[in-house]
Amino acid sequence: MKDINDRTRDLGPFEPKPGDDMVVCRCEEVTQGQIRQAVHDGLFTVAEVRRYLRCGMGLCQGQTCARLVKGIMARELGVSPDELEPASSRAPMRPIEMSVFAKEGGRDGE
Amino acid sequence: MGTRIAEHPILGVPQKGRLVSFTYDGKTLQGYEGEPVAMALKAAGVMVHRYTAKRHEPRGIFCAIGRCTDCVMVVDGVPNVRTCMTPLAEGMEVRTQYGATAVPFDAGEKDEASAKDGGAA
Amino acid sequence: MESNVTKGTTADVPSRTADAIVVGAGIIGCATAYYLAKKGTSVIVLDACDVIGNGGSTRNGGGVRQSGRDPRELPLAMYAVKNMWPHLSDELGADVEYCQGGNLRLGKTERHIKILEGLRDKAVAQGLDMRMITGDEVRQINPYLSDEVIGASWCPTDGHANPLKATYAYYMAARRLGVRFYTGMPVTELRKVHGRVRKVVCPEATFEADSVIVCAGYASRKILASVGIDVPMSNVLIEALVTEMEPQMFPQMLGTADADFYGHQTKHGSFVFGGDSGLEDVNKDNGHDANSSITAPAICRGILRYIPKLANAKIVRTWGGYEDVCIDGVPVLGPVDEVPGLVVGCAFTGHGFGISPIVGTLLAEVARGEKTTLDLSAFRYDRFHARA
Amino acid sequence: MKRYDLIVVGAGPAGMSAAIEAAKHGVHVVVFDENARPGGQLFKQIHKFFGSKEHRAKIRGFVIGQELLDEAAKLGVTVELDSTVIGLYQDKEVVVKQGEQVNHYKGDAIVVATGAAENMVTFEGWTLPGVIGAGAAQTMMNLHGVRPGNRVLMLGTGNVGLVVSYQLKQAGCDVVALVDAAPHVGGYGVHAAKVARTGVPFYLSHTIKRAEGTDHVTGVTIAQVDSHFQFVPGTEKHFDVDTICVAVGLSPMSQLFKMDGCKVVDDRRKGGQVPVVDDLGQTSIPGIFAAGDVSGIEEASSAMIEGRIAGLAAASYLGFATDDEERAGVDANERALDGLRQGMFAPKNRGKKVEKTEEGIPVSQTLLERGYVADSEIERFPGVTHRVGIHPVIECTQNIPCNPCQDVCPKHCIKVGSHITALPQLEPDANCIGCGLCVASCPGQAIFLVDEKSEPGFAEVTLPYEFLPLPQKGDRGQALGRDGKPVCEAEVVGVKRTKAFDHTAIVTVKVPEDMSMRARFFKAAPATETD
Repeated sequence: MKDINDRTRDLGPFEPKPGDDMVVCRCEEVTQGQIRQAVHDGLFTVAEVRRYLRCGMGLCQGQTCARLVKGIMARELGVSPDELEPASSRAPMRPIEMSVFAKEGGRDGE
Repeated sequence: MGTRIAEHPILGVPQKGRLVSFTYDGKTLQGYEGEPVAMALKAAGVMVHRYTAKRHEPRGIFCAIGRCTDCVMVVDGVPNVRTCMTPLAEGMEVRTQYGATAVPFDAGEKDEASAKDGGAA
Repeated sequence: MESNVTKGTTADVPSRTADAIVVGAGIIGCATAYYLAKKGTSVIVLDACDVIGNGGSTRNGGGVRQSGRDPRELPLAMYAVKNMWPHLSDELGADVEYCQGGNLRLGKTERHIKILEGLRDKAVAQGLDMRMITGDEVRQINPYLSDEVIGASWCPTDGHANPLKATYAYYMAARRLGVRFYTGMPVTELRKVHGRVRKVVCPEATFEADSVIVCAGYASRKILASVGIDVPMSNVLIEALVTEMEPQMFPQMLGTADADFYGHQTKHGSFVFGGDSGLEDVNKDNGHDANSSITAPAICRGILRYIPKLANAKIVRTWGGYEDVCIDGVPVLGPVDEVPGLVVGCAFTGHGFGISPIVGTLLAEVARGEKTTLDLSAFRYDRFHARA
Repeated sequence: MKRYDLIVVGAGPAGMSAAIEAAKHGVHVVVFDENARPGGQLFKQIHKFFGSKEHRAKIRGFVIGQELLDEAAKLGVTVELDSTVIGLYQDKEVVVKQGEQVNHYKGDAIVVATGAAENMVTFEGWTLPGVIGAGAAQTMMNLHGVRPGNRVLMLGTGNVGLVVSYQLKQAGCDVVALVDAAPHVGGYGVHAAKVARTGVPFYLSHTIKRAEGTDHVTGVTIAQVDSHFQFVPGTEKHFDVDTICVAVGLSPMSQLFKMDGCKVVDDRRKGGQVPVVDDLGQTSIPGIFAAGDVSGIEEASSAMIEGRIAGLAAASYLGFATDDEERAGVDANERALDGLRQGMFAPKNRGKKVEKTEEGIPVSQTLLERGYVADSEIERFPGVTHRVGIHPVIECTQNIPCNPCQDVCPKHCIKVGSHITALPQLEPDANCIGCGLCVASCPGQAIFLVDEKSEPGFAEVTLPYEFLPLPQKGDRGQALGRDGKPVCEAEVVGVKRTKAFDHTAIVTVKVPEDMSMRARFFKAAPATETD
């Protein structure tokens, strides 16, 4: 079983670290400390931390912080960052106004 | 503060559109038509594009290519406009963004609180 | 590193046995595990996916709604809204962003109004405060709605919550109570021992418990088949989207008689909307929960007809998720008599989130052999019959 | 639905090369790009590229960009700009935001060449305005003619950090320091050396402790780090700066592949999550190809070749090219690609510390630790020799795939040989005429013409110069050493600019005889101004 799948793993008491107050996800202003705490509370995958804290869910959709979040989580979990599956990729690749998304061309061969 | 490069050793004299006026928080500034709004602001010495929703911290240009979305401002009344990707046009109204609006936080927080009170039981 | 679970070959490794095993770590599984553990039952939760709550639990629109429910389901929703949702954040020690902002189900035509009146009649018969209001009254409640809206049903005690927060809040609270969660642990088979369900077989390990609660969404069907039980349901891919943070606009949960969209504004400021293209029944996926290229635009068109003010709101993400749609529109909940020890909670048909606190409570009660808080007989697994 | 034979996503070096190659075989191609200008990052690359002729060596990036656009236009490739591909869906459908609507298109084949995004590091104050990515700095100064700041600190000594530091100086900014947490310079030594000789100090094994300022950056504190990247107390250094530039690597922007269900893997050597591709760039979904940085971070030169291979493979997949044509074209391109993937900085050597050159010469430690080759080290490299009369001194000390010096000399004085990464040498019978083509053409600006005794007691050194104001004949000032520190007085005795030099001026300075092997940059005496 992969380390991240054994949710009974106890990562020990949460010890504050320098830099915990530092923003990691610039869009949603999620800090290193929040990410570390979430891992300690049992959120062992990027998807879970992202959904719970919103890091990587803002306007840029994790373009800037995805790698940083993964690094912090991996250190906390004592695994290689490669073992952590990045969040899934979804449209739209850039934010798009509802009015623009609503107006479609090209589908009916026009 | 960033200023315009008059002549570049490799690129020569930068090619620019016509000089146009726009407003930044009500002040009239000038920039070149078609250049990103963020560049016109940078050339005018504007560093802060917005203050964040939670921590009210200043942000400005970061990636300059439309990825990070840190440079968003309220442009012509629309919030969250990526100024590094939006071409400058004559008469544009550019405002510092506070959270998701152009209302500075002192006045804004009141509005937000009352809306929330109406919502949460 | 080999964990305690997969180490060794005998079945009596302590980490592989518990009083109860919950199959599926969605919000139903996590809530059931939480309420079991709270009463002192030792629990193991197994999920096929690496990610907790990766199915509908974290992909739904977050409605905490009584209006528009099937009469069989309404008592569960009313109970949860009255007794559970208001205290859930305190109970779980995490803000689930519950907002009792009411539910507006919007109508634009006389036909819509007829549909809404029908829903109202059924709800009122069961004691729910739900009434019809005019277009102007609608806009008094929510001034952003367009003039195309000629009326709506209004249920002031409905609302919404954050399904992501709620799912993980249940998970973390259960984990704090000692519930043992194992992800990436697909259940291939249930086995009876001495006439009672006991073994839960996974490729990596076999687990044992006195009772087994299956709440694994559509995947429940295959798991239940291993003990000869079937729930007539289908797996339907539906889609949703979320906007950037907007200034706070309105607290209501919105839906429409036409079912062209539903959604709300979150505490964060973003709007979460779901909806469909009308072609879902014949959509194909390419083996994963892919979005179709046509659905998000259709949802946007739907929204803008009702809330034109959102024209400039930017969509930052779309996603897809599967609904376990029951043939008769309400879930299967409760004990499986012919397989003693087995409890089922699946086929929620896209409206399991709002009732998840009470469903978790009820499934825990069933598993512990207690008298249930509410009557579950309408949700029996054997209620389905061919036409006479 | 509008359908193309081939849809290319991204009009950068890889995408344009793929489109051109496919169009050459008659494929009906469209290229979508979200930017207002095509060329991807090429138009921000104002330095001369490394490589050989087939890699368009010694041509500046933005010129290559223009060449690609011209070639594409000639072949009838449609390039749709301001066209953001928002998703890659089933059945090779792309949805593109164009103007005020989204348009649906299908391709029988797709090449995704979306490039890379910049990595970031966190430090106290990293969200302050004035902390920017190196790409942002390039965008501001090289595309829009706006200086990113007046006083800049650069974090990162990979090629991006080095090249952008140099470009910042070209734009007229003061670069106060180059800082890297790693113990050694990550990029090409020649890129480091051309920055170091202008007087920019390098701080290896240092990183940023905090950016200072309330509303924007007003200063920065760096400190030394130990081998575990922990700060060493008491080593803090403060700089007054208005801009902090971060250049700590790139990650492939592979989201479209993942969205569509192509198999992707995390590969640290390739910079992050990349699609699994075969040797033609084809992903796990037949007909969908990857090219350029999106399939693994490399240089623009290799991206162009990967693009050509993908374009050719797509043409073959679509039946426009025969198997033989495909094989022949792919073989030639793979040889070219192989050429670029040689030497000390080859992908296979990434992260390794190379101690010796291919010739067995110990690599300059000063270069790795401080960005320049020390006077005591320079003589051991084969390009550095002493002759009577004017002759090139080639301070090329690492094996990189590059040979314009060999091609450009009209007298064939310089030899790299057939092995493109070999260190260049002066031919024994070299008959240098002092034309300066080698000085101006070397993409690393590592060649100097030296006349060790131009007149009694004096020597002349000819060096490449790409800054404004350009020194004038008769100007007096200081000669700076490789370390950027003044070594002696100097007088400008010649300034030459020709079309063949392509905006690299060559400046000849007269220095005392004993300084001929030390003087490597010219700094004019400050003008006596009244204001």
